[in-house]
Amino acid sequence: MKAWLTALIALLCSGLALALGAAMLALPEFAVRLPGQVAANLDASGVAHPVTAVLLNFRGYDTLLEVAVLLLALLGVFALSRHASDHAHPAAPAHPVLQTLARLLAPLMVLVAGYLLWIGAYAPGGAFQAGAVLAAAGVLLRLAGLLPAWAQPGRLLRGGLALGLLVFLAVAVAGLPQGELLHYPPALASPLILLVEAGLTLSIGLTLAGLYLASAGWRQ
Amino acid sequence: MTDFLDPLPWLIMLPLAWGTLAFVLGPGRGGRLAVAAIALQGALALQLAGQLIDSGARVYAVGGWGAPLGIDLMADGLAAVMLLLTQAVALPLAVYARGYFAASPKGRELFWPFTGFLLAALNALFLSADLFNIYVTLELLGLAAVGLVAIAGGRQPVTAAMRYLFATLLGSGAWLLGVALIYGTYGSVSLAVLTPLIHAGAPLAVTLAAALMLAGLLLKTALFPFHFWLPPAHGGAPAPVSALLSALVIKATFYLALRLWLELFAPLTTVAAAQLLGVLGAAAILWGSVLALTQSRLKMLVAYSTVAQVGYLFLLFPLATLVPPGTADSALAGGVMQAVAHGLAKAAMFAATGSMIVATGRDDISRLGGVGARLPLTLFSFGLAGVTLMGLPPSGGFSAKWLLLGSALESGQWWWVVVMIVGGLLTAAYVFKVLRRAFLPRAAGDRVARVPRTLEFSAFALALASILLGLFGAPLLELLAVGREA
Amino acid sequence: MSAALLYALAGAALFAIGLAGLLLQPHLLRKILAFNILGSGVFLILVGLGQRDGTIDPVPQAMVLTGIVVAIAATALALALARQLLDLTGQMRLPEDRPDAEPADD
Amino acid sequence: MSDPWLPALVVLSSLLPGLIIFFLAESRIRLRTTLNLTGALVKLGFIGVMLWGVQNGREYVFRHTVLPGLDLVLHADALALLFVSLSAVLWLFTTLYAIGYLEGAPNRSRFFGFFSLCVTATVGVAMAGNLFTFFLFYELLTLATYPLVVHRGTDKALRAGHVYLAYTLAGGALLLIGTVWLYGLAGQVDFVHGGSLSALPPEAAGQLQLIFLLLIAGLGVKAALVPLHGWLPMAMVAPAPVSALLHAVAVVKAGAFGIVRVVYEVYGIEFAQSLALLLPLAIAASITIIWGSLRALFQDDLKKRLAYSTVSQVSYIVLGVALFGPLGTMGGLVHLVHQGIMKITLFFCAGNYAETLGIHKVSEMDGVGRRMPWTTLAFSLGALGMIGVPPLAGFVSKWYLGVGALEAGMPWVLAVLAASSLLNAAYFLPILHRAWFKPASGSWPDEKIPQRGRWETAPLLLIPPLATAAATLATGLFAGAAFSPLSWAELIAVREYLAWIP
Amino acid sequence: MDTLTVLCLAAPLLAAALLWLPASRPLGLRLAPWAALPALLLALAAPIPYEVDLPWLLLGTRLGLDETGRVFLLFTALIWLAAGWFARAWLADDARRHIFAGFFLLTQAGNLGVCLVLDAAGFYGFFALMSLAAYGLIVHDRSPPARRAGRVYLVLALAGEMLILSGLLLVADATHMPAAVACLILGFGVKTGLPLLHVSLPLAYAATPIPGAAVLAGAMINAGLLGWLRFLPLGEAALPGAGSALMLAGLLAIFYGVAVGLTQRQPGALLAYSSISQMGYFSVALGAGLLAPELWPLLLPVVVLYALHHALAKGALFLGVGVAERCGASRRVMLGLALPALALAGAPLTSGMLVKGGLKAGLADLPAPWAELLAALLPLAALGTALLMVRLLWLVGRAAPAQRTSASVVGLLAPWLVLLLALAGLAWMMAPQSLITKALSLGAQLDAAWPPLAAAALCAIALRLRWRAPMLPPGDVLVPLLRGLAYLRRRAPALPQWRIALPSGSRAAARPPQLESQLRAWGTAGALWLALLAAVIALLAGTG
Repeated sequence: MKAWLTALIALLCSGLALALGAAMLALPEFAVRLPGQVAANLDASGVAHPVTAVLLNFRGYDTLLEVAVLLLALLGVFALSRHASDHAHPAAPAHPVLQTLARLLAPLMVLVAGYLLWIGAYAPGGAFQAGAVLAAAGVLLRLAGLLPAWAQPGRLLRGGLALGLLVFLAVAVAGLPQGELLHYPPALASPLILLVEAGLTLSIGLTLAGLYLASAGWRQ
Repeated sequence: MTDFLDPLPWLIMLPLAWGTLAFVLGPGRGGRLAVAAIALQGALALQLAGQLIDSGARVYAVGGWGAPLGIDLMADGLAAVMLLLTQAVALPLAVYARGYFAASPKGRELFWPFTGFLLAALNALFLSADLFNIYVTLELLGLAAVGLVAIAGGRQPVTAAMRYLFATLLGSGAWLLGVALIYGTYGSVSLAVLTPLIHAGAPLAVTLAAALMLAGLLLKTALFPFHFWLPPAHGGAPAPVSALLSALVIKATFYLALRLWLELFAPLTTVAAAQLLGVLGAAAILWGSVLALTQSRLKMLVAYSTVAQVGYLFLLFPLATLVPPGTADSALAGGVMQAVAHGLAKAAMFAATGSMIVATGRDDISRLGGVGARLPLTLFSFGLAGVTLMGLPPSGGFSAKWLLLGSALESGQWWWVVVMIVGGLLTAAYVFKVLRRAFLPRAAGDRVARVPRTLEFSAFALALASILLGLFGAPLLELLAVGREA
Repeated sequence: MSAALLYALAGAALFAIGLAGLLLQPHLLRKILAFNILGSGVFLILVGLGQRDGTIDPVPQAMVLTGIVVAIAATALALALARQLLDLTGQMRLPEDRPDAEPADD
Repeated sequence: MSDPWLPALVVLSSLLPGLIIFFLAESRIRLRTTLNLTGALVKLGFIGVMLWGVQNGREYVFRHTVLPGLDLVLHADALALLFVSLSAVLWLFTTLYAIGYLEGAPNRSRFFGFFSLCVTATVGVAMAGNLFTFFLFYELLTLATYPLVVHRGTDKALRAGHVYLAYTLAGGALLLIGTVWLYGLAGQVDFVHGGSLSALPPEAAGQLQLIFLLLIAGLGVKAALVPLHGWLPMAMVAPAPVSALLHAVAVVKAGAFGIVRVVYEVYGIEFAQSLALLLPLAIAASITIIWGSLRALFQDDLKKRLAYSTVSQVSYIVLGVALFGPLGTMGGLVHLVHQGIMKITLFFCAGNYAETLGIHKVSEMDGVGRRMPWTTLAFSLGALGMIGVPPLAGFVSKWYLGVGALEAGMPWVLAVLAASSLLNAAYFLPILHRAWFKPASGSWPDEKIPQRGRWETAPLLLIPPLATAAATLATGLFAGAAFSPLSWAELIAVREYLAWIP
Repeated sequence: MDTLTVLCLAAPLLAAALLWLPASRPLGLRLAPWAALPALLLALAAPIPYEVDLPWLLLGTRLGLDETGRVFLLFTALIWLAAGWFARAWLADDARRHIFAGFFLLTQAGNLGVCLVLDAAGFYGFFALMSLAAYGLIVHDRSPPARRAGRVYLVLALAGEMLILSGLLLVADATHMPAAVACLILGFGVKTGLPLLHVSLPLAYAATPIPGAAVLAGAMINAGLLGWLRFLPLGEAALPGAGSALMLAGLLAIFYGVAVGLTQRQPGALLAYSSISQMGYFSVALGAGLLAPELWPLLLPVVVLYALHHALAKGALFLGVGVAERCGASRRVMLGLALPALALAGAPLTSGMLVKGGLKAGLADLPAPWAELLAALLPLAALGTALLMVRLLWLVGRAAPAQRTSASVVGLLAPWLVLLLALAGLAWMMAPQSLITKALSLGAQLDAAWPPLAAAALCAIALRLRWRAPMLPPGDVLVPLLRGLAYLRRRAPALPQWRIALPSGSRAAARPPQLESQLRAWGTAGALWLALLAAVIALLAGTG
């Protein structure tokens, strides 16, 4: 790339940073404050942790779409892998110690995931964290050569991947007769959110693992 | 029970659901499901439009919380027009895609889930009244679009998808930074809450936010000179994908830019900034048209035509900024009409192009001889779509041009008139470059196969719609005015 | 100046660095990393500015969580694309950034 | 009494057959012919009803709102019917001719499809009730004729099509600007007798002059006003029936007719006069008349000579429009019809020569009158009519133009008319001399249709030119009779000048 | 009567139509000579004045006869009848005689129509029909001189047509009167052979077959005169300028015609110059009418009578020349030929003497200096005419003996004799009594007798001294004129093509410009994006 272009970009980026900094130092008082409103409505949200409340109830719609984004990324990887590999590569044989460790750790990680899912209602944690741990278990198993790559996921696997989103959608739509989309009746809020989170945990775990596993079989 | 059938949430939920199900079920059943569901979406959009005309703009509080704590959806005339456009383009294209992928199965497997998510993202974006939520829809839209570009695989599409991905990520990154600045300034991301707060002389952060969001959107809309990602992406994808992307995806970001400009950041807008956008639009018209004229590949020609047509959309900014209300209304009507007309026409054009490529087995303008004789309906559709793009009556493109020209002359900005007219002539030049080739007899050694009827008729339906829009555009403008009187 | 604002200022710097990297780094992996830096910068600004008056604000935190997942998704797709490009062309660069500089006809 | 559907039906009566024909297989000749002729006859029937109705003071207006403040209006007034009748009658003949001409040629479905569209557009142009509607059909005409011009698909044809499009679309663009501007200034401008713009404040005069220039330039492209005429001589590569239609009724006429509408029914002749717009228009028309004739003089290609002749002749209409006074108006309007009949005769005959004997050039025509006396007779009538020899149609036009010029106080126009007639004679009479008086050179360039008994060529090729040649004679000879083009033009002129004639 | 009027015009047209189809051609040929018969009957039988309106025809046609029209119709029909009759024998073994007959009939219809029609458009129409159809008569031979004659004739005729049309349009409006008069004088002047417009006459008369030439010289030339009579504001307005010019032109024509005519070798060409010279008298008379309107009522009957006399004399001369050519210049033929020659020369007791006397008397009251000038010049002119006639007789008389043809001699002689008889008697029958008494006076007889005698004497001397006249080509000034035109045409620049050059779509570069691939690079695009961002920030900040 031409040097003057580099210099120009660098200059403009620095200028932007400075402008941003200057702008941040000259901000007025907030016109609206949400923390108070969150706290005030926390009881009706079905969860005790404010971030989870925002995430799954007040702004649950964002999360619904976000799950779709995640699934979409996996679809993208699948789309590419259809052309990259003709057949599912068998897992490469790994060191027996690794395999043993993986066999030991995997159930433990599933347990941890379950805990994170449950604790999410009260403290930092929740479906994403849980799903991430699940995915890590999957990656570990793959690295140990215990899982095949997912070039062509079967229907069951696809169902598992879609489950979280479908459950979320069902719950979201179920609120329609009572009022609005994603409306949880206060009494049912807690179990519904747990249901959603459980579905999400499974799907997110599978999806995140899938992002790795789907491209794992590509030829090098 | 009436709430359960409220079209507004279903317009978002339905495509998400069928998109996911199509992934589970596979392309065959997924395709059938998709066609049925899109037809249903079309009915829902019409129902929503009817509601709006009867009782004015709607606000919908998701989860019942209401802004600023929760997320609001908002449906006004502009949103409803875009929703109608989306479903109207999607339905024939879905029919088309089933035929297309039967003839050319590359990329068939995941087309339907991507399309479902894409439509969900579009509908959600048009209805959203929350800046952060819009960010999520933008990302959903962007990733779905990138996935669709890459769907067929191969060096060229993957490169195009990569470039497109970076462009769209940079765009949404800028948007998100803008959102962060806005939230940091006012403490809310709800449009309804923010609109009364922003006024001339807002803090620097708001100006920065406005500039960042706008610039991000321009990048995603592929306005000249940020069109670099568009022709390869739209020109390399399978025909139904190109049609969806050209007709709808760039319209979504344009829609956002319009919303910001006319509503949220209206107090900040200046004539100079509007003129800058207009100049870029003009440059896009001329540059895109000239490049379309130089293409030897049919799909690249159509893709560059999109670059040019996007330019027309941005002429609306100088014509609607700080001018008398009547002029601004007519400019807005013209811009939106252009978006709708171009959406329908470009979808038709890409669909027709796809049929021609399927029929001739190659993407080469100089080898189109015989198409006119073998695929008259397809060529006719291409021609009708071309008529709309040229802005000849009685097409939607003409109505748009009429309104834009009228407001340009009323506001004394005659230079845009010149641009529009020259652009129209250049458009004619590249459209006829294709048509005249297709009229020629088949060259020895070339083959022109028949294509399934569904391909021909779905393209024709789209082209016809773009023409009929010109004859029956008045209801659309009536709908557009909903929520805009105040 | 609150500590939160300091985060935000750092975020601005990160954004600028990420932006420059995204534009200037030819290697796709670096571009993807730069994008993540850019994203992190935005997240810092979002949370930092949201809490500049000292109150804990769960809303931007939730937003950032959403944003992170979106960024992960985007990163994953970008990585997959980059790897695919490597498979197809043997290089992890966009055509115009390649040393052999073939015409950008795609 | 208003009946909205007849004008729409007249438009549909060629649109629908056209659209159906597009999708007919090449081999379904009989169905295609039936559709064509049925459409043409049904159209004539509708027009007959409207002629009767308008004569009796009925109104036929079809109105559909496209956008707020933008109506699509079809209005069959007397002026419209003048042109519509011409188009419909000549369409029938041209269709017959084309069926004969294209026998066995490829792509006939496409040809007849666009052919019908072309007529649809012409009829629409004729009945347009405001500038927008006019523009709509004007552009449709451009699009519908392009495939006809390039029908043969040769390089020459493609090139001609290219030039044709470039000219006409650019012209359309100018027309569009003018129209939009005018709508912005005056709101919806319907075509009404005497125009509607004189009500505007006097400050707008400058703008109105500019708009007039734009409109005339836009229309002048199709009307082939010099120097906007370059496409016309090239477009003659089209098949003969197309040239015939293009030159006689469709394209050039649409331009000329548009000028008529703009001057009389948008601006109003008095208002145009008061804006000092008519004199420049008359001068432009005069230059065109002379220039076209001069160019025609040097063409050896028969159709090209005819094409330049069209350039010249169509401007007679414009000239008539520019002459302030009812007589000039009558001259211009009646020439609209007369030029059509005469020119279509000439092109039919040129087509006959080419199709029967392979004659394309004037220099190949020696003695052709002996071989094809009927065709040559028709050609002679057309040519003499063009020169303005009485009692043929062209004479009537010239006479009224001359009288009108004096009425308008522009006696110099007489010199233009005289010079043009002499030039017309100079390029037509040598053709007649060759055809009738020179001995044949022995063999024809490419004799395709042999003499069969009494038929010097295919009957379908011979009847249309004879019919139009007879019409050339009849419209001139019986110009004074009721329902002749002249008396109809008089009806229109009287209505136009109602306020003006004391 | 109305039926007869329509039949006058319909008969030749119908006969012409019969000639078109091969099947009905013999019938047409049989009817052709008699097509002018209804017109003759009408001229004899019609009540004066007589009018009939045909509003549906052309621009509303009015047919009818007044006194002038009747005389014109009379001699026109007579000459056409005689010529038609003559032509049947003359062209008996011409393969293209049906073509000749066709044009003959069309011309005839035009000519008769001119005499009959009373409205301007109709007059113009019939005049044009006559002028254009006559082209077919002139080029009948297809020989190069005939074609050349035809071309020259056509060019002039068309120019004349245009002038006439302009004049007819202008004359309706009094403000344009001078222009109208100029147009009309010049336009009809093409037919009547005003100087410089006369060039087609000698060529055409020489090239046309005899019957054709007879009608050209006898009938059609007078149609131009009738045009003048009908449309010039004679007796209505004093136009001294136009009148003087016309008189001067007439005088010039009288002498110029004689002078050039004497140099001719072909009887046809000589007769053409004689016509040019004779038509000069009309120009003088009409010029006088324009100059002094009060004289016109006196002049008009004389002019009409003169037209009758001249037409019949010219017709008889031409037919006589034809008879001499076919049957040999026998003494009896020469005698027959001498009658019209003497009449033209104004010898005593001929119609020529009658009309010339009348003319002289009519012109005597002109203001000075015209009266004096004319008194001096007219006798000289009469001498010139007489010389010309002598020259004609000499030319015919020494021509080669007759070609033998199968045509019946009767077919040639009979029509000639009819014309001779008409010439001898008709003018006397139609002249007003006052004119006749004046003409029969001794002084007048003496006045009339000397020019022919002097001419004969001069000729005798010339023959004795073997004077050889120089030879001028027929059409005289035409020759240098055409040379000049040819030169100009060679030198004229070719007309430019006014066409806008367009780049063709296929020629436009097939590969995208360099700039586009640069725009496509990430770095460039990114820098531009940043620049746009900066610009938008700057522009939006402008509001604060």
